[in-house]
Order: sequence, then structure tokens, then C-alpha cells
Amino acid sequence: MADHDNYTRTRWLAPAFVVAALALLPVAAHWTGQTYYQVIGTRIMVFALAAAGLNLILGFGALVSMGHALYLGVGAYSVAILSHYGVSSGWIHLATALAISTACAFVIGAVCLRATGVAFIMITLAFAQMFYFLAIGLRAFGGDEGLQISLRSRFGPLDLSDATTLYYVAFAVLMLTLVAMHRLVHARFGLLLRGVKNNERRMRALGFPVRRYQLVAYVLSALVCTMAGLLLANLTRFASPSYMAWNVSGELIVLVILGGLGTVIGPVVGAGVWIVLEETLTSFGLGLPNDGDAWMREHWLGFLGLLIVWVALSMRSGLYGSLVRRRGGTER
Amino acid sequence: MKLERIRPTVAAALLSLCLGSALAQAPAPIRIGFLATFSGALAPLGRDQYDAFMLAVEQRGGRLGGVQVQVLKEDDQFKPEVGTQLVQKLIERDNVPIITGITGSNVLMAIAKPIAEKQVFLISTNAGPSPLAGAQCSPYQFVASWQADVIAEVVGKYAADKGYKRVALMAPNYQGGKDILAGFKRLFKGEIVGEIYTPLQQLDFSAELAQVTASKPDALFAFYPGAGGVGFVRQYQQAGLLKTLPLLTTGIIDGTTLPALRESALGIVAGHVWGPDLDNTANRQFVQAFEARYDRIPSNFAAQAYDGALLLDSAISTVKGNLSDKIAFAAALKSADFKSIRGKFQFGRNNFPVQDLFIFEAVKDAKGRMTMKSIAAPLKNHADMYAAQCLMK
Amino acid sequence: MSLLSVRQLVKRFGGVLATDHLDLEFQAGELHAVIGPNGAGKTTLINLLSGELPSTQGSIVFQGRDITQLPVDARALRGVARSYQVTSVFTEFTAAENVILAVQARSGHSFSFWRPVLADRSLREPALEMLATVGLLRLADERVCNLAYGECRQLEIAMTLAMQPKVLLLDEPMAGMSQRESQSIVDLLLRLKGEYAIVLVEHDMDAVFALADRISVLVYGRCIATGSAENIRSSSEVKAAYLGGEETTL
Amino acid sequence: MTWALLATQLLNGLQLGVLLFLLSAGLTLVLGIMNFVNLAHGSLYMMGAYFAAALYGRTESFLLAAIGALAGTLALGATLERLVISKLYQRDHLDQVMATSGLILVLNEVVRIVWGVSPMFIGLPEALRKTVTVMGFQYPAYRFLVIAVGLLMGAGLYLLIHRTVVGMLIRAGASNAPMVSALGVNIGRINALVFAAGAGLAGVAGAMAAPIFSVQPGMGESVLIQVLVVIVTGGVGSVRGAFYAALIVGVVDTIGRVLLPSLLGQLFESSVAQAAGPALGSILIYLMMAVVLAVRPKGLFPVKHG
Repeated sequence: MADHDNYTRTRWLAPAFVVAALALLPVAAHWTGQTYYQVIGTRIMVFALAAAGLNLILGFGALVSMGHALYLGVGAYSVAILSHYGVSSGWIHLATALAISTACAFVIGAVCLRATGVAFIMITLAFAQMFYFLAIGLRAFGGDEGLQISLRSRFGPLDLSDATTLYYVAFAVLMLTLVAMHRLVHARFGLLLRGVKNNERRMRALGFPVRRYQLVAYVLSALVCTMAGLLLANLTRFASPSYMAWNVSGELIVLVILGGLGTVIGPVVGAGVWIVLEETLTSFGLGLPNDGDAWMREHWLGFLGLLIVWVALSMRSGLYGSLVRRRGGTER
Repeated sequence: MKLERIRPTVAAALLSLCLGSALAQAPAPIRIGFLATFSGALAPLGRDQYDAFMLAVEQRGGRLGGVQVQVLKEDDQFKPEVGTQLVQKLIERDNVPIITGITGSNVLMAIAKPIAEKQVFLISTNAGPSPLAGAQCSPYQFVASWQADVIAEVVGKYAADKGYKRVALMAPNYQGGKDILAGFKRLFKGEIVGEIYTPLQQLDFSAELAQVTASKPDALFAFYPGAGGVGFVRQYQQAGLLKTLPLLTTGIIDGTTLPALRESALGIVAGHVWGPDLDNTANRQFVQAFEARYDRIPSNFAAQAYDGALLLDSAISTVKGNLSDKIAFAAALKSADFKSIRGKFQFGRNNFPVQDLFIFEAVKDAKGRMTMKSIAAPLKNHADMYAAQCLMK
Repeated sequence: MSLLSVRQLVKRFGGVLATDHLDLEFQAGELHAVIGPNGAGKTTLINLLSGELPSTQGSIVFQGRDITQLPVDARALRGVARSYQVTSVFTEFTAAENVILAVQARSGHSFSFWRPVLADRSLREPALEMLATVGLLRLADERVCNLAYGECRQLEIAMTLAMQPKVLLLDEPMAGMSQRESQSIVDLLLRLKGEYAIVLVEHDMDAVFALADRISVLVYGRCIATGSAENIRSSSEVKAAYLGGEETTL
Repeated sequence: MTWALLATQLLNGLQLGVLLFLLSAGLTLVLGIMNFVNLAHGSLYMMGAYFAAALYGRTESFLLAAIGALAGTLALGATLERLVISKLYQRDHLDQVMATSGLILVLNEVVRIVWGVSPMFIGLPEALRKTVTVMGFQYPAYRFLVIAVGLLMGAGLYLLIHRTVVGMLIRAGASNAPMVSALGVNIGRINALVFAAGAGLAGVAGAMAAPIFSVQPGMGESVLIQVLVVIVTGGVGSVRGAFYAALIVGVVDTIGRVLLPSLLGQLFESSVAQAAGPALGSILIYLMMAVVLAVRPKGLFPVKHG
């Protein structure tokens, strides 16, 4: 929990560094002619956005949703299906996506919030699975093979089919979300959420209709994930049921924890480290003896797994969390 | 508290690691992106494709068409979005002129367009979905394996020749499955007594098998690639159908699954473009070399990839290693001037092969290993039916 | 008529009758102590009144309105506020934030996503006021996890007060306190007396007899006597009941 | 749809059900007692299958293979509990989800490294390779064995849990863990025992499934989801609940898969049915679970806490 009053120095330095790095990445990429790294950057920010959305209920609200990939999918498919019918207006894409996921999130959230603890994890998972199989069933829209996106979202002059435009749009959206997140956490709503996480029984006794607020939080986080989905679709020019697979939901959780649960900037760090690791491990080259590199590349997922386990065991507050951890109190 | 101190350093280390990889840039002759599925249920396919391709390269001392090649291996994990991501990487970071491999048609469908737009040559050595054979054909994309329908058509023809009257069909419920069953029905004239599509992730088919046998067919035609196939055959055997109901297949019995099936596959019939016993010198040498190198019988996936390598070898040598003239290189590829291990091989107007198709039976070889024995060749110089829709000259 | 009344209230846990057809009246501005041996169902009564336990039978009427079916939060907003026997505060927040939450709950909606709470005078000022009332102002920005036990108890009362309740349900506010600490609570309650109706469950008999306008004695979920400090002190029935029970400073 | 066909489906459902039960029994206790979310349970099932297949390769005996799978997964379970799991009991679910999903990746990779990517073969004794004819319809002998073993193990578990001291402690642990440790019982040892036992059961399930499905990396993941559905539907921590839920899920899944398409086929023209049927079929169990949880958030057979 980022305390309003006493920020340690690192608390300002780390975010500042992250933001600066992201802002300058395309420049560096074009300068070195390595435009591919701009793609990686976009990917990082898209997943950072999704993780940030999840973090709202996971980190601050203590609701473990194992099904948020579902909203990634809603976002992606809204773009894919609309452009399948020749609609390229980003505004329409956005409006549809948000409308649909609001509706879904309200219903699903209302049902899920009846359950608590493990049951909540499972029922969110169940809903995600339903939509996953639904997407596979959508033969008209590619079924399991997914749907290619011919027309990408165009917001007036901003055409997301241009990589750099897409990058900076993603950057802007992410930054706005993070600022909003930061404000929200310290506003009434945020205080309430954190209160529920800290001591739900007391919150009720104080007179808060807890569930209602949790539902709103759930919907908000779903909407952020939907935005991410929309950007993801524009990045990969593709919508696939695998966006909604249960292990994607799991991955999102990992991103949040990896970066630092309940810290505003944490998800960005998590996503960055995760995707960069993916890149590093899959194109591993330290010139290890007798083809060790190839072996590493072959089994990179295993190493990723080991790292995850290690982080889970040794870093209670994730990478960023441990960087800025204050003596004494924890980051949560 | 020791952890306290190392945590930041670890975090820093991770970041520096990737920066390192960013700078890693070796100068290379001809770079070839090899994108295939190396993890998950279809990993064996990708492995065979890669092994065979590399075998061809090794046999030529690391060269194709007399030019040094550097093969960049990438794992699409059978996920289209990962595929597109990796294609961007191969083209934008490693700027490869050629991308080959390609295991899944879902991946191919996702990456075909981005690759064609960048005018990079795409040679699929396995997937061959119908849209790319028809309206979406392109001078930059070649399929060295087969169009999905034909390996089903040949089985349909075989079933007709064999005089089966009533046949039941089973396939997983996705586009590939649909195409295959459609292909079978195209050349099979008899009656279809049942057409069952099982959910994609489903691994237990006993219920459907019971349903099928209830309709008393003369034979069953089934298509289950990868994981499903093994389970399907085991259950077919356990249901006691192996002896009573002839099983015609495609995409189930091949070099990658036979070791896991052993006796339970004996007598099963499969249609394909290639088998280890095809009688031509090129093939004999290939099978021998492959077994010597990897100590297993090559699968058709290996064979197709090997043909793909031979194709590149011939084309590159025709243009003397100069890929900058794309028209010339496309023409060189199209002429397909190489000794295919399938015997005859040429490209149709849609850059899909026109080739003979065979029927194989699963048998034990001299060493007691399971292998495929060709028993018929119902279709000669067969082209897929989508070529007509391709407007490319 | 009385502010809060309980009619034929029953609570069963499996076979056990924790509350046995209880009838009680709590008057406005009166400090009403509920005493009795352990397991008499005192805390159960508080939980039934606050709504954290659903009652098996009977009704609870508050300001002439039946609130038996209302959930905890709804009752709290109507003015039924409680404190817990085991301190229940937000350990990760500052003392101020704790009270602010209570004020916020009272001030209606919490759908404000932008304005920092601590910059919101309409929340901060009443909160600090309350902290002043219980004498914790100096610790306003201290994290609760760093507060002493007694201070946490006081904080909890501050939170309860911040809810601007009509009835205070205090479940052993002095439990586990030092002489000095509990004295400060007694003083506090003396000050609050009259402003609110207070239902006080307490084992410290000195405190009870010092504070209570009226006392009810629970035994095995039944109310065996209600009356002023004097008649309770003299009631033989109560003595009899307590002889079985443990702690007695009668 | 003939009667014989329906009967076959029911048996298939039952067989899937008992497999799911073997998997759920251990995990539901782990969830109930340690309140620990173990996503890697499916990987233990995979390991069981691999141990069995590997042993079969050496011994050509299915019985030995199954026993080996049990022993192997017991040992593996105990080790994992020691090295990783036990350190996470006190953490919140998030760390547990994270760590165990990491374990999934690791175990998959271990399998790939040790046994390669291709599916593995495991054979059956001659007697089990044929079918049995009961009441006019044929059914694979092996599946009868699976059902029998599953039910036997279920009965055994019931006795263990309801008739022994350990079982009493386990039940107590499931309903109120702190109370048990307050009784001076070494809860840690019970945890280790339960976890290892759960792993063992998963291993057996894996071995039983090996001849039916294909033994390969990642085979545990699809199963895991079904198992979680079973556990939550049945009520976390309740072995009895897991048993009934497993059978229900097994039957609903199987019957639904076959019935729905033909049912829809009669309602709409077949192309729609062909498309919607299977999709609906595969959603069915999740739908069921969602409904159950919406009505009874604690599952069908909730464990009484207190």
C-alpha cells in the first residue's frame, strides 16, 4: 500500500525510470533500426494494462479472479468481429467492447461475488472457461483457429495499423490508467477496497454494503482488461480463443504478483520482466558449452517455472515490491 | 535479510540479461526462419520437421544451393498469436528472406498475410489450409506438403475402390476436421451413415465409438491429429473394434504416433503423400540417413520438411544465392526442379503440390518396429480442388 | 416507548439455546449493562443486535421499526454501532484513516474515484475530532499496527462514535486492559453517557456498577433479572446464579 | 439412441467419474485442511502416467507399472511438500496459485527432458485388451477394472476417514485446522501425510488413465480444470462431496457431449446443431458448477466449520 505521506526516494525513482524507459523505447528502436523491440514494448504495455486492471481487485480488493483473460478475449473479439464486417472505426470498436464487457462483468461479478475464497477463484475460472469454449464454438468467426483482423482500429487520425502510433496509444492509455489507479487507491473508493481487504467484517459493521462496491471494482478491472484486449488484437492482428485460456488468466495473476501486489506500478514491472524473460530465454545466447544455449532455448519454459516458484517463495511483495519495500511494514 | 540484499541485484540482472540479448547480432549469409510447433501436444511434428530439414542442411555442409545458411528455430507453441509475434521478430529483427516449417494450419492462417505483405517467402512443410490454396494464394507462399483435403480424398477414393457401401466419419470439431471429412466425402460415392464431430479438447471417444458401431457401418473413417489420435486408437482397440470394423484414417497413424501405439495400430489404413517404403533412390537414401542420424523411422512430417529443404536447395542454386530478385527466386521455387523423395513433385498454379497419393497400412518391419507399408496408389498427379479459385498466373 | 427492544428472541446453535426467548428494552440516553457468567450468551446477544448472527426466532425493533431481517451494514447505517471484544481495527491503516472510514460510511456513498481521502476535509476533520474525544489525536498519522493495545481499544470506540450511532453496542471494551487504561475508558463512557444509548457487556463489575443506569443479568441465554444497580446487587436470584459462575465481585 | 448405447454412456460417465474422484479426493483435502490451492495436482497425475509408462517399458507388467506409479508419486508428493508446498501454507492464495502454476511448467519440462516429446506407450495384459458382453452390449474390460478400482479406493478412503484416528484428525482438520493444532497434534505431519496421499491417488489415476489416453507432456492440465470443478461443486474439503460431484460431473459431461448434439439436431436443422452441440456439451459442467455455486456458494456437501 503506497502511503500518501512518506514516500521513500526509490518510490519516485523506480516509476520515473519505468515511464522514461517506455517513452523513449521507440526512439531507440528506430535509431538502432531494431523496430522489433518496439513491438515487444507494445506487448509489454498491453499486458501491463491487463495486469493493472486485475491488480485493482487482486492487489487492492483481495478478490482472486482466475478468469480475467475472459475480458482480454471480449476486447479482442469485439475488434476482430467488427472488422470482419468491415467496421474499422476504433470508437465503435471501443464502445462495443466496453459495453459488452460491462454487461458481462456485471452479471458474472454478481454471481461470483456470492462465493468467497477458493470458491470465488473457481467460479471466475468456470466463467472464463465457458467463454473460451464459446469462442471455439463460433465457427463463423474462426472457431478454434481464431479470426484474422484485416482492418485495425482507426481513431480519427490515429490509425493503429501503424506500429509507432499503436505503441504511443498503448503508452498513453497505460499511463492514464496508472494515474487514475493511483488516484483511485487514495480516494474514498480505494480506501474502502483496501479496508475490505484488511478487515471485511469490520467494514460491514461500519455500515458499508461491501459486495456492491466489490462488484463495481470487479467491473472496473474488467473494463481495463477489455481495453488491453482491444490493443492486443490490434497488435497481433488476430483474435483467438487461446486469449481466454485459463493459463492466460493464471499468467495475469503471475504478472501482478511478480511485479508487486497492490502497488500501482508493480504490474508494469511484472509484465516487463515477464515478457523480456520470455524473449531472453527463447533466444538464449551466452555461448554455453556443448550446445547448452540450444538446450536452454528448448526448455525455457522450465526455467521460467523455476523462477516463478522462486519468486513466490522468496519475494512476498514481488520484484518492485522488494525494491521499494520499507523497513518494517510490508508493501501490501 | 540476505535475500533483502540480493533481490534488487537479481531484478537488475534480469534486465541486463535481456539488454544483452538485444545486442547479440551475428552477421549471417542466408537466414532462414524455421517456425514450427516444438512444445505441447504437437511437439513431435515440429521436431521431425526440424530434424529432417537440418539433416538436409548438414548433408550439404551447412549450405543450401551452395550458400551458407543460418536456420533460426522458433517455437509457435501451436498458438496463432505467438506465431504472428515470432514472424514479426524474424522479419523485423533478423530480417530473414525465407520462413519455413509451419506445423499448424491455424498458425499458418494467422501469419500468411503479414509475411506476404513483407514480401518474404513462406514455404510451409506441413500445414496446407484450403483458403491459401484458393482465393488467398500468393506468389510468395508455397506449400511443400499437401493441401489438407487431398489426404482425405485419397482415402475416400480408396474406400470407394474397396467397395465399402456404408461408412461412418469421425473428426474433432474444428475447421480442419470439417475440411478433412469434406475431402473424404468428395470422392467416396457410398452412403455416410454417421458424421460425428467431437469437441476439440475431448480425449475419450468411447461414447462416440459406441454410437458409431450402433449404426453398423462397413468401415470407419477418422481424423485425429496429435494427442487425440493415440487415445482414439487405444480406445478403438479396447472397444474390440480393431478386428471387426476396418479403420480408415488420415493424420492418426504416422511415425510420431506409431511408437506409442505399437500392436494396437496393426492393420489400420492411412492415406498420405509419402511413406518410408516409397521406392525411389532419393527416398531410400533419406530414410537411411535419417535413421542413422536420429535412430528412428522418419515420419511424413520429416519427409515433407526434407523435400522443403531440397526445394530451397534447388531454388537457391538456380538464382546463385541472390534472393534480392524476388521474381526470379519465386520462379525458381515454382519450377520445383529437385528430386523429391515422394517421386513426382510439381507445383500447381496455387503453389500447392500436384502429386501422387498413397494408401498405407500399419505393419511390423524386419526389426519388429511399427512402420507404414504402401498398399495402393489410388490417385496419380492429383491437384487440390481449390486451385481453380486461385487467380494467380 | 424504548429505542431498541428485543422480543422473544431465540438463537439456536445446533441443539444449544444460546439465547432463550429473551425480552429486553433499551432506552435512549441510558447506559444498559448486560452481565452474566461466561457462556451466558452476552456476546451472542450483541451479535444478534448488530445483525452479524441471524436470529432463529423473535424480533428486534429499533426506533419502532422491525430490523430483524436487516443485514449488518443496513443496521449500522440506521445507527446501531458496535465494538468488538477482540480488537477489530484496520491494522495496515493509520489511526486517522481508520476513523475516516467510519465517517465515510456515515457520509453516504463511497463512489469517489479521484479525490484523495486525506485531502477531503469533510472526512478528515470529523475524524480528527473523534480521535481528540478519545484522546488519540497525537497518534492520528501513526500506523495502527504500531499502537498499544489500550490505544487500539480507544481507537475502536472512536470509530464506533464516528458512525454517529444512536445505540452503542460495546462488547467488553475493557477486556485485557490495565487498571489505568480501563479507568480512562470508564471516564470516556461517563462522558458519553446520556448522549447515546449504550449497551455494555462487561466482566469488570466495579466498572459496571460505576456506570450502569440499568443492568440485565443473563444466565444460559435467559434474562433472570433487570433493574438498577442497587436491586441487582441485592437480588438473591442473581447471587444464586453467580455462585455457579466464576468471576464475581459482588 | 438405443438402451445399450445409453448404458454405455452411463458406464463411460461412471469411469470418468471415478478417475476424477481419485484426483479430487486428495486435492479437496489439501484445499480444506491446509486451505492450499494446488494447481500442480494435474501434473502429479501426469507424472503418475509417465512413471507407469516408463516402468511398463522395463517390466512389461501393467500391475507393477501401476504400483510403481503409486510409489513414485507418493515420494514425489512428499518431496514437493517438503521443498515448496509446506512453505506456502501460511501465505495467501495468490502466492500458492503462482508457485504451483510455476510447478506445472517445471514438471512438464522435466518430463520433456527425461522422456522426450513423443507420446509414450503402455500396454495392457491380454485379458484386459478385449471387451466383456453384459446384458447384450459390449464394454471394454479394462474400463470395468478402472471403475472397480476407483470404487474400491473410494470405499477404502471412506473407511480411513470415518473409522480411524488419522481420519478423525483429518476430518477435524478440514473443519477447523487451528483447533486441531491447539489439541497438540502435529498438524504439519498430517498436512504432509494428506498431501503425499493425495499425490499418490493422483498418480494411480494417471496410471489408470495411461492406457486409455495418450501419455504426453501437459496431459494433466485439461484434467485439472475438471477436478477443480468437481471439488468446488462437491464442497471444498469434503471427500464425500468430491465423490458424488465426481460421478455427477463424469456422467453429465459424457452424456451431455453425446446427447446434446443429437438433441439439438432434432430441434434445429443439423448444421446449427453440429456447431452449437459440442460447444454446449463442453460448457455443460461449468454451467452446472456456476449454477450450484450461485445457489449454494459452499457447494453441494459443505464442510461444517466451527
